[in-house]
Amino acid sequence: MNFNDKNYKLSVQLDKIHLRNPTMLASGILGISQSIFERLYDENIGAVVTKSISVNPMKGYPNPTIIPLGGGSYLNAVGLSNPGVAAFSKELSENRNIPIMISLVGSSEKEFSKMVKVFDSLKIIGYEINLSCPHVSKMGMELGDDPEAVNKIVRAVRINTNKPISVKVGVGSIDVVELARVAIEAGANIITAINTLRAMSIDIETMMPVLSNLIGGLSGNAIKPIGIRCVYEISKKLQVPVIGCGGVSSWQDVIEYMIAGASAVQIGSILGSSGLKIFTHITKDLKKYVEKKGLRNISELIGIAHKYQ
Amino acid sequence: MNFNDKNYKLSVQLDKIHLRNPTMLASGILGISQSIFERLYDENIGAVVTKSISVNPMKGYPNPTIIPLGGGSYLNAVGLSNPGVAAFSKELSENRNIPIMISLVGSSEKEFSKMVKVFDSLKIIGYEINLSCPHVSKMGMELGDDPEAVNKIVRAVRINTNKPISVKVGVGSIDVVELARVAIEAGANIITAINTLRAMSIDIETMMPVLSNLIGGLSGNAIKPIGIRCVYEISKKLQVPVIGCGGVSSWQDVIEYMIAGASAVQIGSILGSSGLKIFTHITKDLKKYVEKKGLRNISELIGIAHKYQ
Amino acid sequence: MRTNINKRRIVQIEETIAETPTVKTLVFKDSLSYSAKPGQFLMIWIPRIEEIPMSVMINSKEGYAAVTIRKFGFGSTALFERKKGDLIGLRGPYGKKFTIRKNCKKILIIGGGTGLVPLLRLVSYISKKKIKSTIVMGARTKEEVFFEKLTRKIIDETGSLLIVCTDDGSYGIKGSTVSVMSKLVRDDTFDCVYTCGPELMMKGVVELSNQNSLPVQASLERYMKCGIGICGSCCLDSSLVCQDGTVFNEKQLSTMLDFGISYRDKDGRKVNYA
Amino acid sequence: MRTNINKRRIVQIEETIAETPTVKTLVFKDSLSYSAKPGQFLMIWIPRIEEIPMSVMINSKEGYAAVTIRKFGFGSTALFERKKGDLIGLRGPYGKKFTIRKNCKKILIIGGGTGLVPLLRLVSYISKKKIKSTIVMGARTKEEVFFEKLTRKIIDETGSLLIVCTDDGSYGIKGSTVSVMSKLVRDDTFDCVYTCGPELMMKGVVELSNQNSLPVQASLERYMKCGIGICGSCCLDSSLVCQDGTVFNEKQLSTMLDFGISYRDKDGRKVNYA
Ligand SMILES: Cc1cc2nc3c(=O)[nH]c(=O)nc-3n(C[C@H](O)[C@H](O)[C@H](O)COP(=O)(O)OP(=O)(O)OC[C@H]3O[C@@H](n4cnc5c(N)ncnc54)[C@H](O)[C@@H]3O)c2cc1C
Ligand SMILES: Cc1cc2nc3c(=O)[nH]c(=O)nc-3n(C[C@H](O)[C@H](O)[C@H](O)COP(=O)(O)OP(=O)(O)OC[C@H]3O[C@@H](n4cnc5c(N)ncnc54)[C@H](O)[C@@H]3O)c2cc1C
Ligand SMILES: Cc1cc2nc3c(=O)[nH]c(=O)nc-3n(C[C@H](O)[C@H](O)[C@H](O)COP(=O)(O)O)c2cc1C
Ligand SMILES: Cc1cc2nc3c(=O)[nH]c(=O)nc-3n(C[C@H](O)[C@H](O)[C@H](O)COP(=O)(O)O)c2cc1C
Ligand code: FES
Ligand code: FES
Repeated sequence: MNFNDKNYKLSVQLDKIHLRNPTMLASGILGISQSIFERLYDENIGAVVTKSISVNPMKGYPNPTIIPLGGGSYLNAVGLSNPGVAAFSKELSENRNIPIMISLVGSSEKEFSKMVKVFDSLKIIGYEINLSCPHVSKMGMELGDDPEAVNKIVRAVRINTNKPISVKVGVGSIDVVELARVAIEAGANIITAINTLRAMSIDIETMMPVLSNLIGGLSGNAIKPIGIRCVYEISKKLQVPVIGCGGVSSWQDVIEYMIAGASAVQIGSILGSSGLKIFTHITKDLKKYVEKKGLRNISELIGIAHKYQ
Repeated sequence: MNFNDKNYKLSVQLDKIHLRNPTMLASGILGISQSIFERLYDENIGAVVTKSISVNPMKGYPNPTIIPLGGGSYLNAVGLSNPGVAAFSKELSENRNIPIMISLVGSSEKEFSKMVKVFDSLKIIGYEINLSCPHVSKMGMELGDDPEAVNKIVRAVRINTNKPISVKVGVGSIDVVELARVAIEAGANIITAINTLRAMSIDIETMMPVLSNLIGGLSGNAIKPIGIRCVYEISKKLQVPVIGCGGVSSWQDVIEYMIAGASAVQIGSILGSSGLKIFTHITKDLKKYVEKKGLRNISELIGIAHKYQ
Repeated sequence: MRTNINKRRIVQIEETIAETPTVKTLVFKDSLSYSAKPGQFLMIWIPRIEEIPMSVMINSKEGYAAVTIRKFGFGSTALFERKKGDLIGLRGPYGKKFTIRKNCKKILIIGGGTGLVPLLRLVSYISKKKIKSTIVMGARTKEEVFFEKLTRKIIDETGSLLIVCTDDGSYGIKGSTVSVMSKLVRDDTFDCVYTCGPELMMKGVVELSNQNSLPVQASLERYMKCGIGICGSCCLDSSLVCQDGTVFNEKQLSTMLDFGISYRDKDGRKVNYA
Repeated sequence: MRTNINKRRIVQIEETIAETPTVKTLVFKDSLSYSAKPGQFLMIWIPRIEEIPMSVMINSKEGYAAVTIRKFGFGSTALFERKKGDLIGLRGPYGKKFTIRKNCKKILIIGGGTGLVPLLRLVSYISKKKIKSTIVMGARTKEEVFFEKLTRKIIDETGSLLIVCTDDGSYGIKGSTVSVMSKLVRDDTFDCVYTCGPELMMKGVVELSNQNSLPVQASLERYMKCGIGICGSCCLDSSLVCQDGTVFNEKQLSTMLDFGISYRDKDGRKVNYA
């Protein structure tokens, strides 16, 4: 990587992964189509994370599954709908140059092993293990809240791949730093923080909960300060590469996450108001900022806030 | 209580506490002055909760301690500044008719006993035990995350008073329903949910965290869907009176909390944009709603959402 | 503006109109839907049952709009069964509209089934603009023809033409809309073609238009959860039908390898059209 | 609007003016502060050190404003030591302004120390409105007098009068602002009195105004954390100084039992004024 080259001002390194810029697509957002991934890449995205994939296809919950709450915040209980490992490995089979990270979800270490064995021959940059989806039982957060399960699952993935592994953590009933520590000790290379937070919305006219699943996950603007806090704590205490996620909607948010300690950021819900071109806008603005501040490379910002006590 | 009397359309019952309407002042908001409590009562508030009081006076953290984040959300790390038990019992000594609930904070069961012994002779309606302040070490959430400590503290308070006790819970590293259960089993009568969530804000111009304490608690609009979820889960699973708190800024929010299972609600951060008269506005609008819906009393709404699976 | 359309409104059904035994129109008051553009859709919440996308149907009363539902699966059947006075939730209108080029004088409209809904809003719109149209309405059989009277009323005195056709010939011309269209484009000239209906029908319309070098716009349907470009369930090649569509023009359509070939199921797997 | 003023702006100090050895003015560009009303204040963030309330000082350049700090404790000393080019954060302006009744022709302004800051904005405002004023500036001693030249410049050609007094008589009239005021109200007539400065001084000014049946407005100070009516640390009897004030009139002041008697410390306990 030549930091003097102008084009590399935005490039970042996450374990063995080299990205042309720190923006990534968050899992579960537009994440099931190779054609969409290619379009996002044309919009200058750094990398994409796929929808969380399970061994078998999942239909997810009935609608409503996604509620725009206003003010850039969203509530969802999609129920991890996804095409399953067979169809999805076919979907990605033609991938050549898109930096794709596959998000995995499952209910036992066996399931994870099985998926990695299939996916590992694809041209992908790594895996993200979703241990933090807050609204599907026996998957996601229910495992993430159990350190023993986390340990087993991460090991199962580690054994089957040499590619970088990120573990996606959330605000559940175990301290986020503790969860990240267990994941890293089990062989994860990166931590993604954070997933959505368990939340609910009730319509007062009909007096009924809106999500079909009653409870879902809060994302977007509302959770940004919580995401910043988690990234700060994890990166400061564990000194591992962290991907920030939660409420990013502008280049300023990217910078804030990086100063907090993120090496890259994922962008999700905001696409509901900005469209895919937000990646082009943000990367353009990041470049301007980096030049204005006279940085050789944007990574100089990572974790600057750690020095304050 | 005569439910046919028009004036009682908004009255609610919380364990032994009877309130003329379900609006309360959240702890830490304007909560140190008897004169302010009286003014709030003139603004038709149902009851006030004081700032969390500790045995000794606490200065709190240096400023900035409170940050308006925009969009009706706030971040604070006040550091539990309070005048301490001696000065505060003097402050309340003249209270005659204001329904005041004293919020207590401490680091050991001894401290809580000590305070209750002093406060119990005052004219107050009960106590709220703050086991959820997320940004002061050895107090608040650090205790709330430890079921054994919760049990001891609640018992210590219970032994020294016959007045109703509410335990204020938050989103920490123990499941909120579990924490509530421990509190109730130890003798609490009511649960207040929720406190602020650990969060952080970094200024990207100076690249510095804004709060002097670095990390603080997120409140206001952002956390409402999380508060609704916690109230729903606690009231549905434990069937105890719950006071909803978090992001209430309108009569609609009060109704949503009540449908979720709250018997009353606390209002905090929004005062930063609405002023004290919000209690008059909300109670007026609640009355209109209750009349429009043809309810005999607003309590008919409590927990209506529980019936959906 | 966006916040506005995303905010869920709860409306009361003020009128129900049985179009056929399996198609019903529900009328409600909602100013945002009233001023929806031709081609736009709503996400309709049937409380505690489902949320499904529905094109915005026109209604004659100011400030009012409607949806016209074909009873189909779980959600649409529940909506179909809603009665006057029942509450439903709305968000939207979402999606791009049918666009009409400036010097467009005569257009051809080909619709089938509930695909007529967005097309009627278009017809109503162009009737006010004094643009002439030929409208082809297709159905399998006589019982499934609906909106005929309403359409005649809208185009009354505009010089536009309505042609009804049924597959079995039990009403109107016998034959498919595509076969009717092939005759029309041979005998007459049009500036643009607009279509909505079963995808295989639209595929035929688009191919025929391309063969005749006619600009064409089609309003497509895909499985939708969010309606606002987040979930990706509506993706069709590199497009999001909810945001980039639902209306696509001949240029966009020509790049869509899956158009008329396959769609994605609720779990995101591709399924071929029968 | 509110969102606007609450949003933290980071500004660069573009000029520093030493007023006395312990009082300094820092000039910066900020359009919201530039158009602050007389009596309003800012919450000034000294990054990683403190955030403190400061009245908005006027500046002659369009779009600019300033703060004038007396070096005092930890935060104010840090701010005092900021240099040209340093960054500080601002939010606000907050609080109610000094109000001027319609047919007000001549006013009396009594200020001490940095209490002059909001009063100068008032003087500047009334000078444009052609309202005459008599301004009394008090200090303990000659070295502590500041803003004299600036004030003369503002009132130049307005017919207003500036009187400087010092406790020790080392400059201007010997005596306190209150003693000067007592002579002024005996010999002249005023429509209203405005004051800001040490609370005990203001207490004297208010009492004297009441005795002479003069309307009076005082800008008070209390310990402030939020500045927006959340924390309650600024409470004075049943008022929140940050929101209901900082400017209070004679009617409001008359109900404040603690005015001039006690204030609340950082922990909320009441402390009596010496
Ligand atoms: C933009 C748009 C506009 C539409 N306008 C109309 C209209 O005006 N009138 C009308 O009758 N129908 C319309 N539809 C189709 C209508 O949304 C589906 O028929 C309806 O959602 C079926 O739901 P269900 O629960 O009855 O079906 P299910 O039993 O759940 O599923 C059966 C099939 O219905 C379709 N479907 C189910 N849910 C959805 C969904 N959320 N989004 C898209 N398709 C779905 C799928 O093809 C699915 O395989 C429109 C669809 C779209 C995308
Ligand atoms: C509305 C308002 C306008 C003001 N305008 C000016 C001005 O224009 N120029 C000026 O020099 N000073 C002004 N002050 C006073 C100034 O805010 C304090 O002198 C300053 O905050 C002291 O901070 P410190 O850290 O140096 O003091 P510390 O050493 O922390 O404390 C010493 C004393 O300073 C006061 N103080 C400290 N922090 C605050 C606070 N957050 N809010 C209020 N008082 C505090 C208290 O009396 C405290 O006991 C104003 C105060 C208020 C409330
Ligand atoms: C509709 C939706 C679906 C999601 N699905 C997944 C998922 O499958 N796997 C996962 O790890 N996270 C999922 N998430 C969480 C996001 O990846 C992300 O962590 C969260 O939304 C916070 O980021 P944001 O505020 O930018 O949206 C989903 C979020 C949304 C809104
Ligand atoms: C400035 C501030 C101070 C607070 N202090 C306390 C406190 O002392 N004790 C406590 O239990 N909660 C405290 N809280 C939390 C509130 O009582 C409340 O739980 C939280 O703010 C959510 O409600 P809201 O969204 O209406 O503000 C404080 C909140 C704020 C904003
Ligand atoms: S329906 Fe969700 S992206 Fe189109
Ligand atoms: S400073 Fe917080 S209420 Fe006034």
